[in-house]
Amino acid sequence: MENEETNPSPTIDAKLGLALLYQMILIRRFEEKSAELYTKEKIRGFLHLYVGEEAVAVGVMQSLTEDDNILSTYREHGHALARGVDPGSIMAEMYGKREGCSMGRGGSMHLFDVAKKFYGGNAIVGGHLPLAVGMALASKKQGQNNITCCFFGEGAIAEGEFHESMNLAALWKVSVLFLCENNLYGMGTALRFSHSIQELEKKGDAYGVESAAVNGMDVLEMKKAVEKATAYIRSSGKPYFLVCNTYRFRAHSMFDAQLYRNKKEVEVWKERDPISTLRNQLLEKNLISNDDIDLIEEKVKTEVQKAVDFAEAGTFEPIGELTKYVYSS
Amino acid sequence: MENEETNPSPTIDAKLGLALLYQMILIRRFEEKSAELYTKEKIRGFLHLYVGEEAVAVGVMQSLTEDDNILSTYREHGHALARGVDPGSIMAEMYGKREGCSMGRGGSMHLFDVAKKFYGGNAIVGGHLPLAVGMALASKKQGQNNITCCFFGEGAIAEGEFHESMNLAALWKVSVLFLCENNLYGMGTALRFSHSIQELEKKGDAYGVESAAVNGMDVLEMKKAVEKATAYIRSSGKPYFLVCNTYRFRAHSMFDAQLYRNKKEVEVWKERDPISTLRNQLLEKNLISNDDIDLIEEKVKTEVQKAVDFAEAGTFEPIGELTKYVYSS
Amino acid sequence: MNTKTTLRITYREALKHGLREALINDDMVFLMGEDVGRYGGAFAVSKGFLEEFGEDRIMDVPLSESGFVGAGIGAALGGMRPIVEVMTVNFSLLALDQIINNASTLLHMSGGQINVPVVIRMNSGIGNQLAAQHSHSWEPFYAHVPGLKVVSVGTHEDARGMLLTALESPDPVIIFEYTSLLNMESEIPLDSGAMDIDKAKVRREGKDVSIITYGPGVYKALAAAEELNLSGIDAEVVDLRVLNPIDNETILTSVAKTHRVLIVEEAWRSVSISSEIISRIMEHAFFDLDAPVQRLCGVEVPIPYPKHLEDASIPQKEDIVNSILNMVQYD
Amino acid sequence: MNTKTTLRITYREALKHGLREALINDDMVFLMGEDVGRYGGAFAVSKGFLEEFGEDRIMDVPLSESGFVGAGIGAALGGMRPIVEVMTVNFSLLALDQIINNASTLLHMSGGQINVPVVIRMNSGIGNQLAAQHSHSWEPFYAHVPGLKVVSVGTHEDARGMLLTALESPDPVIIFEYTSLLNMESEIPLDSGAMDIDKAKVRREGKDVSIITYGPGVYKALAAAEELNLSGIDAEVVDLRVLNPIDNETILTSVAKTHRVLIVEEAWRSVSISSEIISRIMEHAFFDLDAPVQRLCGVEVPIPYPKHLEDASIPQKEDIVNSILNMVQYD
Ligand SMILES: Cc1ncc(C[n+]2csc(CCOP(=O)(O)OP(=O)(O)O)c2C)c(N)n1
Ligand SMILES: Cc1ncc(C[n+]2csc(CCOP(=O)(O)OP(=O)(O)O)c2C)c(N)n1
Ligand SMILES: [Mg+2]
Ligand SMILES: [Mg+2]
Repeated sequence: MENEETNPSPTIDAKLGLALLYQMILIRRFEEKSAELYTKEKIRGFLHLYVGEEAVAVGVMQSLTEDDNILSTYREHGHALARGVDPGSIMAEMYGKREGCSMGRGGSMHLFDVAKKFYGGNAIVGGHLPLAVGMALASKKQGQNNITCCFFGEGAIAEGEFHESMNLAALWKVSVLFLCENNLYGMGTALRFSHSIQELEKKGDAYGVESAAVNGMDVLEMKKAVEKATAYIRSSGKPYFLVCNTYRFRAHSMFDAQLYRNKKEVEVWKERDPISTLRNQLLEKNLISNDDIDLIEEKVKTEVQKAVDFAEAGTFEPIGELTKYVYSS
Repeated sequence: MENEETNPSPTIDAKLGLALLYQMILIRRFEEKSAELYTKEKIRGFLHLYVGEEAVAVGVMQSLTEDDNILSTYREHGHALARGVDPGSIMAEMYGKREGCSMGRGGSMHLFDVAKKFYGGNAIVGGHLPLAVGMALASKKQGQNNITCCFFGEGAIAEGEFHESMNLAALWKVSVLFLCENNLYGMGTALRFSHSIQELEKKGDAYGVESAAVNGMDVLEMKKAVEKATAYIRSSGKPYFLVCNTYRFRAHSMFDAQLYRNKKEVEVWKERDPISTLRNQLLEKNLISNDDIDLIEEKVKTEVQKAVDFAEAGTFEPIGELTKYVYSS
Repeated sequence: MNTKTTLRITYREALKHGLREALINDDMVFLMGEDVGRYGGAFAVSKGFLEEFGEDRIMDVPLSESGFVGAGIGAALGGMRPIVEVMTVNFSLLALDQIINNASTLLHMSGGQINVPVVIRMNSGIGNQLAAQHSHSWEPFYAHVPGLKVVSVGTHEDARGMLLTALESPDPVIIFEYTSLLNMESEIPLDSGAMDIDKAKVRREGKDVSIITYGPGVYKALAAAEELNLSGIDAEVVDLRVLNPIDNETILTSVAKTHRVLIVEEAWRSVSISSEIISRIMEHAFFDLDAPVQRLCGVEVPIPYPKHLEDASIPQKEDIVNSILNMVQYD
Repeated sequence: MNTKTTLRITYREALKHGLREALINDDMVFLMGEDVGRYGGAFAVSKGFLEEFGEDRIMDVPLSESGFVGAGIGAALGGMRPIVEVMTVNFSLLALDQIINNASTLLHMSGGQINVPVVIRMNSGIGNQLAAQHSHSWEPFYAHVPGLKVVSVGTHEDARGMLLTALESPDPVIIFEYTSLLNMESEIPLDSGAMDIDKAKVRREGKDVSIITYGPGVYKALAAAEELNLSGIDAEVVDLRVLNPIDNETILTSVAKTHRVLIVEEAWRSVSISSEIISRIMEHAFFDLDAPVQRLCGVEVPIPYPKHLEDASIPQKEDIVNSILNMVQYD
């Protein structure tokens, strides 16, 4: 297990910098729009925003190939977008339209795109960890060398499924990247009220699983940590546990008065906003100009509007099809 | 976490030596008789024998007071006897008689004796661990300083309930003695096939729970380790995880061809029989004589026979009472 | 209504009143569950309680359903009076082993030595577009298991009072509360207190047909009955309230009176509470029936996210009205 | 019988044949479960398989029901054809979240993108004095959940053939096998192979009364029917076989023929398979009935250890005979 490193300057060039920035801003603006559409009742159910955590999703995806599997939680817009799931199909899904990536059946918490090997969108905390182990087992049995990356929050670590899955993955030597997004809260429960030890990466030792913690507010550090993790997994065939320390800037979901934390704490974290962090790094190194950023914002705006238009133009499944997808035949 | 110690000579006197020996022999003979009665179909269902592991139960009970709670598994005759549950009521229970300690409703796997604070006899592997945490929580809330001792096998550690219970107990700072009997097998599955790391005591670190391993084949070492554990719990109010390395000499239950281990391995372990170990220690130190041992065997024989007679003389509940004990009223 | 004798209150407030009273009445009572404290309860039912009662009485727990529900059961064995909140019924599957293999069997396995006075509350139901993993109706599961007492809170009075009675039971009680009713207002008597939890209740007397239901079905059935009244059909509405053990008497009395039955249930149709009610009517009131019992149930599909499909997957007031109009028409 | 065309075989051997054939037929098939390998299977069903098929195909797993059942589901998503054995149905409560929230819903939640071709076998039933925590009959739970296919192996032919068909299903299949039948011998056709898993089956034709049952009830009902024959009563025995989705047609055809029904089930009475069968008869064949449907079910008590109480807690052959004699007597 390694401690969080603060390596000041991982290598970067303008092209990569712009690409990372674009993705993080796309996620940010897409979600801001989603929140707006939620208040307009275009989107319903639970909506869990990822704002503040974008560096994690974007950093992770850099080292994953199209053969790798991804499983995520109900807070998965960022993961889906970073993976390249079409923004229009995500928005249409949240509208409940049949053009959605899950035919509208799932909504915000259940984005699926099998072509992108994006396996949800799972809303039972910890429930997808065993699935990830099984998918990695299937890969191993079929002689495939791909990784199964499983995102989950620090809250999920308290569930028995975390324990069982870590043990099984280690015992069976399968290629799972256990990717914990430690945003310090599980709903309103702070880390110290859900775990008896707070350096979560230490839990890897209990299973003999390699682990590390990383600053999840810096996409370059994220990228580097995940490169290391995936290289380890690909060469050893063994699982890896990466704890990404991050923070959620907004409420847990749209029903949350945030009584459990004070505004000051949120403000302090906002100073570490992953988007401004990268932007400033790039500007300081003169790799990009302010115009580049404007261009990105422009492009993102168009992309988000396109997604909304697509969703608006979508259609509802007829009620007569209600019982479709219960059984295959 | 501490490593297994091999402290050669914990203090002992004749009185204690004889008492420990008596209890271990009682358990051994009681179970040998039970096996015999099983083949005679007096006892039915599952019967899990403890033969070989007696030092653990007897060693543990030395440091527990009558206020402490005990929860155990389906392999609990030894724990119940060492706790002082009446042998006759245990035998009657296995006969399914209403004079049994659970009115005959439970059988071998469900011995209960609330007066002795013996809370089962639980047959779902790992299922009683959360109960233990809750009982300890209740003690804490009521300002009681007692310990809740929870026995389980090494197999149970792979269950999510172990993980959740360790975390909860540590988080809530409650007085649980997590007492793992590592007999190297869970049914036919060897330790190395159920756990990715095999020094199980290391798992304590993942929860910040004090832990240690002890030679479970030596009752004096057991006694010492448990004294330390209980002293820690009573002074700190925090949980403790003790791994007792031991071995089951007989089959998992009465339906087990033992295909999964070779006879040689069993023979090697039998050389460490906890009863001969203590007997030899006592004889070598001239604390007892062979006559003393004969006396114990004699006394045990009478005790076991008394238990069998009591069970034989017991009565079956009338079928008309079948639905008793479903609801209290 | 006279404001001196009744109270206008939401279902959420009614739950809150009951819970607060329980905590005040008995020091051994405590509430444990995910986010019941600092967050104020996922549905704001226990908002303010942490401040009022302190950390010992209002315990936030980690995401460990099997662990903390089991710990609640253990605390009951240890002499406390725990109220365990499972945030929503969906997550109770993770704790089902504890609830069934421990809570419901310990009394029996120990030959009557051990009581398990634990109350487990869970939010349930369909209607907020929460999709397949968050819209389960597990009343049928729990109702199947002997040793558990299972109640369903279909009205404001019960929201206020059922918990108080549940806390008198020496045996484990599972309480189903319904998210879809939380914001609904109604009047309850000012002095409304503990509610019996043994009997079903006739919520509206009628002579032409019995609508037997529970949970969110109750207010829907009452609304349907009012509408049917305009067509001259006088429907009786029976709120089962207790799903385990089911109270036959109230049901059979109603059937004997109306000779016609519609059962309304949001849970999936097969192997449900409605199946059991039909069976009991078959067994005990077959010759009282003028026509086969009918039922409106949840459509057998994992509940879909979009509103129109979600609405179509559970019985609505209009479905009740139409079913009964059809039933009567073919007389 | 002619030994050339039939095979005398125990139920255990029949299960073993089917499982072995499945492993031979398809390399993607593998068996995972507690003690399926080195121990030889808790009930010796997979004895010798580890040696024959190797560790990759016969995987011993740690005690982690939620983990390994979930991993089996994941392996199915990943393109394999897993057969997951849950040692006994009692432990499946620990895996219920995986089975319901994942296996049964993924097809739907993903809008049809994901199939979950996993087969989950579990040993079930009552009759070996294993007491309250080891004697559950969870058929009613699984039968309630849409998206799952649930089958119950009541005969030797089905023991041999149901697994093979289950492996053709693109959707999750839960197979109930019964400990109490393992050592029972019977003849099956030598060429007996895959069995359909969509329909119920009439195991004995009769005209006076229909006994509808499943699992261990099948042979008990057949024995009862033979005994009733001596009293001149010709009973039809319907083996439900498929508990989800239930095959109405076979049931209703039988009711239309005999007009009298006794349902026999070992699971607890309330909210059970029998409740559902009664409901379907009520809904679709009410006017075919000469008398109310009756049922013999498990007594609602956590199953007690002593033999006499255990026997009394489930329907026995004599109970079936007596119930039918009573039924016919009051004609
Ligand atoms: C098994 C289960 N229990 C409870 C919930 C309700 N719930 C949804 S999200 C959440 C908090 C999860 O926290 P964490 O894992 O840290 O993820 P985060 O939301 O912070 O990303 C809770 C309690 C759930 N969905 N599933
Ligand atoms: C949840 C659960 N899964 C499976 C079983 C079946 N089973 C009973 S004992 C046992 C082995 C347990 O091993 P361990 O915990 O090491 O205890 P030991 O029997 O060795 O004392 C198994 C698999 C069970 N009773 N409960
Ligand atoms: Mg979190
Ligand atoms: Mg063991």
